Amino acid sequence: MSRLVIRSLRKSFDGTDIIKGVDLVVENREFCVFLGPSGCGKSTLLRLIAGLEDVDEGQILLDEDDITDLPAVRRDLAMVFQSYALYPHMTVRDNMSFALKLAKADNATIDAKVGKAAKILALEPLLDRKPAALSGGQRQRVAIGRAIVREPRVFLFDEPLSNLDAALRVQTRLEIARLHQELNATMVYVTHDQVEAMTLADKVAVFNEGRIEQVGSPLDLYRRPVNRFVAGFLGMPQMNFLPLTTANGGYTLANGAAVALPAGLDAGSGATLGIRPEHLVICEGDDARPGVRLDGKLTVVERLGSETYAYVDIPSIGTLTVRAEGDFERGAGRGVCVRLDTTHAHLFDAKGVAIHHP
Amino acid sequence: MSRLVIRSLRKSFDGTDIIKGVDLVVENREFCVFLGPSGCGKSTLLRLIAGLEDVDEGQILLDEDDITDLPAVRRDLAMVFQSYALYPHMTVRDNMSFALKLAKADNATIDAKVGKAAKILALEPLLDRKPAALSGGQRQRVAIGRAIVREPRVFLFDEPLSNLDAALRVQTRLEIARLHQELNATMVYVTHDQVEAMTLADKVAVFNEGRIEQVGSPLDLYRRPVNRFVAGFLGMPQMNFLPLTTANGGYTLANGAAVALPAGLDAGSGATLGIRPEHLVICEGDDARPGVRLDGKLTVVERLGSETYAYVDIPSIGTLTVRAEGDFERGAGRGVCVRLDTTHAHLFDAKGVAIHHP
Amino acid sequence: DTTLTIGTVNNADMVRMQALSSEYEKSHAGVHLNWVVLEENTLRQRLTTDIATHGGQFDVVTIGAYEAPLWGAQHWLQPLDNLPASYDVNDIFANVREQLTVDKHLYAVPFYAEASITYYRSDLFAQHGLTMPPSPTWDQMRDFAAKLHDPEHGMYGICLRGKAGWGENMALLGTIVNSYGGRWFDEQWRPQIDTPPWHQAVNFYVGLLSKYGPPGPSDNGFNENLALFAAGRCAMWVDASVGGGTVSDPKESRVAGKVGYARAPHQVTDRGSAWLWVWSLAIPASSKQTDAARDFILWATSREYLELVAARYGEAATPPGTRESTYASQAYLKAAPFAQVTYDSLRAVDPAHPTLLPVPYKGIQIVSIPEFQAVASLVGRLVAGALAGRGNVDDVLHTSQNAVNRTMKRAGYYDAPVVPKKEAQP
Amino acid sequence: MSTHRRKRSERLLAQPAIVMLLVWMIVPLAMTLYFSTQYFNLLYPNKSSFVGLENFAYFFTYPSFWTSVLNTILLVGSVLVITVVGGVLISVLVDDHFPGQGIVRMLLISPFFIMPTVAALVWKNLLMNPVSGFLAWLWRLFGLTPVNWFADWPLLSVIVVVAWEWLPFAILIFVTALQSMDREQKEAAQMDGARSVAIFRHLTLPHLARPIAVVVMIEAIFLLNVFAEIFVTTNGGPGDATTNVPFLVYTQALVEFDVGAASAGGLVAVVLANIMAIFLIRLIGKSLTAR
Amino acid sequence: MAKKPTRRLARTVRAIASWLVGLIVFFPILWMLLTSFKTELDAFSMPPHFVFAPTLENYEQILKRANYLHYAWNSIVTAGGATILGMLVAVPAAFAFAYHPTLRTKNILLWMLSTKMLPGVGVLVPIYLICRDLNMLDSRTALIVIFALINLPIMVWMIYTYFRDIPIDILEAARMDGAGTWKTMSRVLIPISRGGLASTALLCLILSWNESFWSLNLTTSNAAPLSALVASFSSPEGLFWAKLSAVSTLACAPILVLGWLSQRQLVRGLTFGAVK
Ligand SMILES: Nc1ncnc2c1ncn2[C@@H]1O[C@H](COP(=O)(O)OP(=O)(O)OP(=O)(O)O)[C@@H](O)[C@H]1O
Ligand SMILES: Nc1ncnc2c1ncn2[C@@H]1O[C@H](COP(=O)(O)OP(=O)(O)OP(=O)(O)O)[C@@H](O)[C@H]1O
Ligand SMILES: [Mg+2]
Ligand SMILES: [Mg+2]
Repeated sequence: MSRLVIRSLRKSFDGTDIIKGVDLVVENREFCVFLGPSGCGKSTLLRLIAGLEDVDEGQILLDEDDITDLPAVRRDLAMVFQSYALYPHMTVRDNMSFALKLAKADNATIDAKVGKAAKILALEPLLDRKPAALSGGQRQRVAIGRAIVREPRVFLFDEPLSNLDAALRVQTRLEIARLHQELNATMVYVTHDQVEAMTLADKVAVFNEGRIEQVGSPLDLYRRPVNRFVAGFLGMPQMNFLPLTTANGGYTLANGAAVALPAGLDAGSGATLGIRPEHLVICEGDDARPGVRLDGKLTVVERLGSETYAYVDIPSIGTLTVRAEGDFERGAGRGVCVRLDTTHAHLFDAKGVAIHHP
Repeated sequence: MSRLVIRSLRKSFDGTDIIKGVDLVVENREFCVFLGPSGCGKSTLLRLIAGLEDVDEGQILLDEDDITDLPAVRRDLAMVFQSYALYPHMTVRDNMSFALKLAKADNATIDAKVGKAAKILALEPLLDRKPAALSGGQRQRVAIGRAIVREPRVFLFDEPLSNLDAALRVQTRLEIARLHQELNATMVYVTHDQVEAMTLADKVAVFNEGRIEQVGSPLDLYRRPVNRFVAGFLGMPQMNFLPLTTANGGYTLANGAAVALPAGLDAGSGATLGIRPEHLVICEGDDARPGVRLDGKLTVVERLGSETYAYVDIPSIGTLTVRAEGDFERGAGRGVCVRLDTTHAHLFDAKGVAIHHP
Repeated sequence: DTTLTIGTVNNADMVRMQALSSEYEKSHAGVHLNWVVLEENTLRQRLTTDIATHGGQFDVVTIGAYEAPLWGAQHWLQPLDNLPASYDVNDIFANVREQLTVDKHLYAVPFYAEASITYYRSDLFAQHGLTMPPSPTWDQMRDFAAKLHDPEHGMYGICLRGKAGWGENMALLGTIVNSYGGRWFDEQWRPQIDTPPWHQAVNFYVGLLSKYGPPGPSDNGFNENLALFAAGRCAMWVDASVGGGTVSDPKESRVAGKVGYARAPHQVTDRGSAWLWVWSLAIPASSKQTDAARDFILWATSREYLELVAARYGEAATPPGTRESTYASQAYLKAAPFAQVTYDSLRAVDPAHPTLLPVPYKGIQIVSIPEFQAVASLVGRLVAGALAGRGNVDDVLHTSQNAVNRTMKRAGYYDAPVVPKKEAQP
Repeated sequence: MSTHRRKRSERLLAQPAIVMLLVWMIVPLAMTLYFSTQYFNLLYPNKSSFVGLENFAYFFTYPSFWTSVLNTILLVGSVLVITVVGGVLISVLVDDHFPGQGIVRMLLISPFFIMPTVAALVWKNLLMNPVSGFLAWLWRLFGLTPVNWFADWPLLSVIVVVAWEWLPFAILIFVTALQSMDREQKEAAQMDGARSVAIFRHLTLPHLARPIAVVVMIEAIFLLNVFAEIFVTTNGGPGDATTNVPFLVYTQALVEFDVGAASAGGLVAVVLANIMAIFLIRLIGKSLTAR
Repeated sequence: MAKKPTRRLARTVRAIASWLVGLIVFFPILWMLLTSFKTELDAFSMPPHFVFAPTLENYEQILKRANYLHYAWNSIVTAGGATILGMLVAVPAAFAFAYHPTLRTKNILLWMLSTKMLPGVGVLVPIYLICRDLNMLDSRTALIVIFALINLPIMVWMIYTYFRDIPIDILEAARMDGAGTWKTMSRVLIPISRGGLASTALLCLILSWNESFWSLNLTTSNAAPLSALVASFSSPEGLFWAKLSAVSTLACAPILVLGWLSQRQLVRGLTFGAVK
């Protein structure tokens, strides 16, 4: 059992508040991801949990024990650092067994545990190398292995993939997911890459400037973001935001096009309509299917083979991103139209709070 | 005019051949991407072009001038290094104007050019900072700016985005594409990230172990890879490869399922069928639509919101990756079937050479 | 077991003593000798620091004619009274003994003594048809030097001490000044440096050495000149008589057998024209093993020891200048061509009456007051500077006069009722 | 709280060093201060008495005092310039790989392992001796009159000896620093059209700024106290041409045995050294502690 | 192919220049070595003899006159002891300064350096009196303590700069792994920075080995190291160049050889494979 409870935690550095009152529960065996832009305090919160920084206010409970003032050495948590922080002078084996040796485990136990972890992480052929002789992805795995062997109560990961190249990133992501399943451990994972958050998490906490904006399952957050920040942060390419203006009872876009919104909604003035790129459709010529039709010009087309991102400049509204399946024959510079199906639209009020989800 | 021609170039380090005879033409104003796995010699080729390494054999022509033996200083090319290689003790402005100062340009010209480049790259507020005070993305832009001000004959980029986080990577990618359009310059760009290659290139050269496997437009390569290597390297998630066996005139998969292939094809023994994740469909229960049906178990499901990657274990075949639009309700561990539509299949012979494209 | 720590200077005679001391250890079971061998200046600093602070690090010290009376007067040294008859203390030259005695107590026993003498290349003199008088004047010396000086062929007319230091250039210069009729202090301890004899003497010295000396004379002390002379580069050399051993030893000298010896030059007077220096052994009061130490120093300065050296290293190596009996030996006089001159010079020296005019101190080239080191070092430095071409002699002497005055004043010599050191009075 | 406690206890680890140095500094300094107000000649142990600031006045008016200050500055300054400039040039020269690079490096750093006394003796007697020295032979070989180094160019000669001893230290630090220089930066400059000289001027030198600061700082401390070399070669002369402040203090302490004046001199030397240090820290201080 | 020959020429010129500079800088030592095998007369001869019949006579004489091993052993004990003592004190201090800096850290570091500025001669008499009263004259302990103290500021300072280059993450990782202050230092920090620590230790060893003022003035015979031995040969009467060279060679050889052996260690910077 390792259930982590954080109660109104606060932390400031040199008078600047970094963590501004955070409440969070991470259930036993849950994979919780902290997601947020750079500098929002994710690492700081993780370090507070780890005991590497002192708490200013609030409490951290682990299975009902208050560990707020326990030194890091005695919390029995394992952390995988953003920089790996391997011990450069030790072999992979020694890196992994260091904690066990400090805990005075006997040799047989150490060998067994290291062996098991190495097997899980496919590190067996590398056990006698030093970190300098490993590739980035292998180092990453050693850092994880060092955490695994300890069988800690909670795993803490600080952006473990942020420095890997695309291919390795995908591979390691899968490895971590598999690990979570195999070890059945509680994990807290910091990242600012929303793909990682979406693919790995049971629960995502979206951070912004030292506060949690929303907590929930990844798809929940994707489908029902509580505000514009969360809506914009999840999804790639980003959600398109179109400002609305109220005009005689209805809503119009900046270019004057009228938008039909579900009945009974009153967003007030300054509302914004949000729509994800995959819910926009490129049309051409006389396309009469339902939805608002916006005319513009294709500026950039990014073809990934399996899908295409089209960037369309709409006069007086701006650039809309459209995501299309498969290839896309039209080239940049061409006049096109974008069809906006309001059934997929999110609506945010002037303060950015979501008042309607599709 | 700056047209780059490379003729049967060879280079070895300490007796190991790294570049094993490369022929390539980069047309004026073309954006050419070198794509390939780590260590295949992309950087080495770029450095040969730049004049930072000596050519062993072969020629490099720039607009019909043989520049093979010209020192780097006199080639008038600009290079953006993988590590940025900014001058740490100079401000952004000095970094950018260094080349111009060395060329003894007058102050007015320097200011104008630096100002213009800074504007394009949105670096204006940062001009007086030193590199240490910049974020990764900003440094990246400075490195590009340093190349731009010189108005060189050819731009060389060595994995300029590999150190950026996902968000910045997308943003900078767009910036480079815009730059190419604005400057109308010849650019050579090294990467091992196929998304970058697909989105940026006019022409992609896929490298493998010091040789060019295929040259062509991104979509061409995606659709008609000449061999298994190219097929596997382009596309994310990777193409699925299923070994075929010949059995009484027809082909069967490893689990015995028969595959109908276009008439007149003779792949010989040891052939492989390749199919992209987006062309596989998850089915369930009695799905009788056309195509081969493979039964298996869902092991991992990665939900990105807009799309989903499902990893399905098929007994005696292995794991197939399936890419599905939108969300995907089934959870891991469930028995499912995968439908394989052979009209989308690629076929490779025993040596990996493509003999059929859909 | 007793371990005696002996601080000594690193010259040839002392090194021989170190080598022979194993004999002593053999015949005195349980006595171990620990040698601290240092270069002269370093040794003096080292010993002074230790003895003045009662550090007690040394059981036997090697000191010169300058320290013995001063330190004896401070009771830093064990008085050496009641010497055994076998030691035959009266065999030691009286004027040498006199230098080591304060208030009728002998504080050190002489190991060897030296006077300054003139060395010259008899072969060159013969070649040029010159003859060296047994007791030349400085003017004669200059004339000889002028004739023999041939720097093109690496031959320099005269080599003299130029290196700064009260025991280096000031020793020689002291004797030249004395010869020219000068003195360090008058009876009221007023410095007499800015007086005509000093100006004449120092100008002569600087002129002679600059014109007919080797390059860089201000660098040369006893050792350097010895090396130059032994290498055959100097036609004449005025320095300590102990150099004779090396100069006449074919193993170490290219000019062995071609050297003549004469008394040190004089000028207006021969009073104080040759110096007297004694290296002697003494026992610090802070030593905890005075008896063993006393036994050792008496052995090292005994007649038996001299015989031991002669037997082991040859007659010429006998430590010179301490005992009449040495010079009574025909074997020695024959083996050491410089012996006769040394003997004559030593006999003639009178430290109690060093100068033409009366002085309140004792010592030819030294003034037996503690301040002398400071004063003479300073003047020595300035003169060496003048020799190297930094500043002219007259200015240097003027500066020296003031500086010496300043030091003496600070030390309280001019406060009534004067006379700080009564034992320093002649 | 938890980490506070740890921080506090880990900070205590600095205490042994601080306390030891404090004792090492305070006790002798206090005694020196006390002696500096006494008339205390080692040869007259019974005659000590309080004299106020007379010792300072005596030291300041010593005929060689100002020369010694000037000599100290000249010595420290020129050796610093020689070793830093020479060290930078030599380490850049041997930075690129060439046959025997390791051996040449070994040769270059060897003088650092030689005792100052030995170094001085070797230079004075074997090399710079005007009659039998190697340099004299070299000069004759070219038909020149051998230079009488320590008499005609005393300070320069001492500077040469001291610089020879410290050049390897500078080379050692710079060679190490050059190894950490980013190769791609150099290549970027090449692409920017910079030739060797421009690369040296615009990249190598700035990269070496911090190592240079380290060398200047450490060397300055040792150079301010150069003594053995002077003692062995020129004994401060001829005249006072090579007397620096420590040597002057030595003269007072161990030639004249005037402990009072020497103590005053020692204190003056500390003040002078600190003035120079402050000046140096101003000059290079930033790169010293910057991460 | 115009460029390649010129490049090769430039490289050759550089290599030759490097060798030349190296030989010039090394020449005094070489000359000392050669002279030590000459007879005194050869050593003083002009023009110098480059070819001569080598003799071991000088070494024999020195070994006969002085117990070389005794002095060498004292050098090893005092320099080695000072290095160990210095490291024991300096490493923790540098650790505290590097990882728990306060506003005063910089000032304390500079103050430490400033303690080195008092000229030794100025405090000789006080130190001599203290040693006398502590009964530590002519004791190796006194030399060890003094050498350690005079080198301490530089050691703290050098180690401090090395420690600052080590990413703090690695230390935090050790903490998470359950290592206390002591284990963090002994098992992680010290092994990682052993290159830097080795250079620092070697520097301290060299400086202590070569120290001549205190070793000369505070010892007589029991504790006298090699630098004191050199002093006793620095100017004997008569010809002494060859003997001086021999004794100098004997005094410097051990540390020179040690320095050569550790050259690679010295020149090597800190290299990590620990972080991305
Ligand atoms: N020790 C510290 N002292 C002062 N400020 C700090 C300290 N640690 C962090 N901060 C500040 O706190 C803020 C939050 O930092 P934190 O490292 O938690 O961000 P983050 O969310 O992890 O960002 P990233 O994704 O870039 O790692 C930053 O503005 C940072 O400058
Ligand atoms: N200077 C060199 N000396 C020896 N081998 C080298 C040198 N430069 C590169 N190599 C080797 O050449 C091969 C190709 O290196 P290169 O840097 O061109 O790869 P790359 O394709 O750029 O890889 P990456 O994507 O990892 O940057 C590698 O195996 C590398 O070890
Ligand atoms: Mg972080
Ligand atoms: Mg590369």
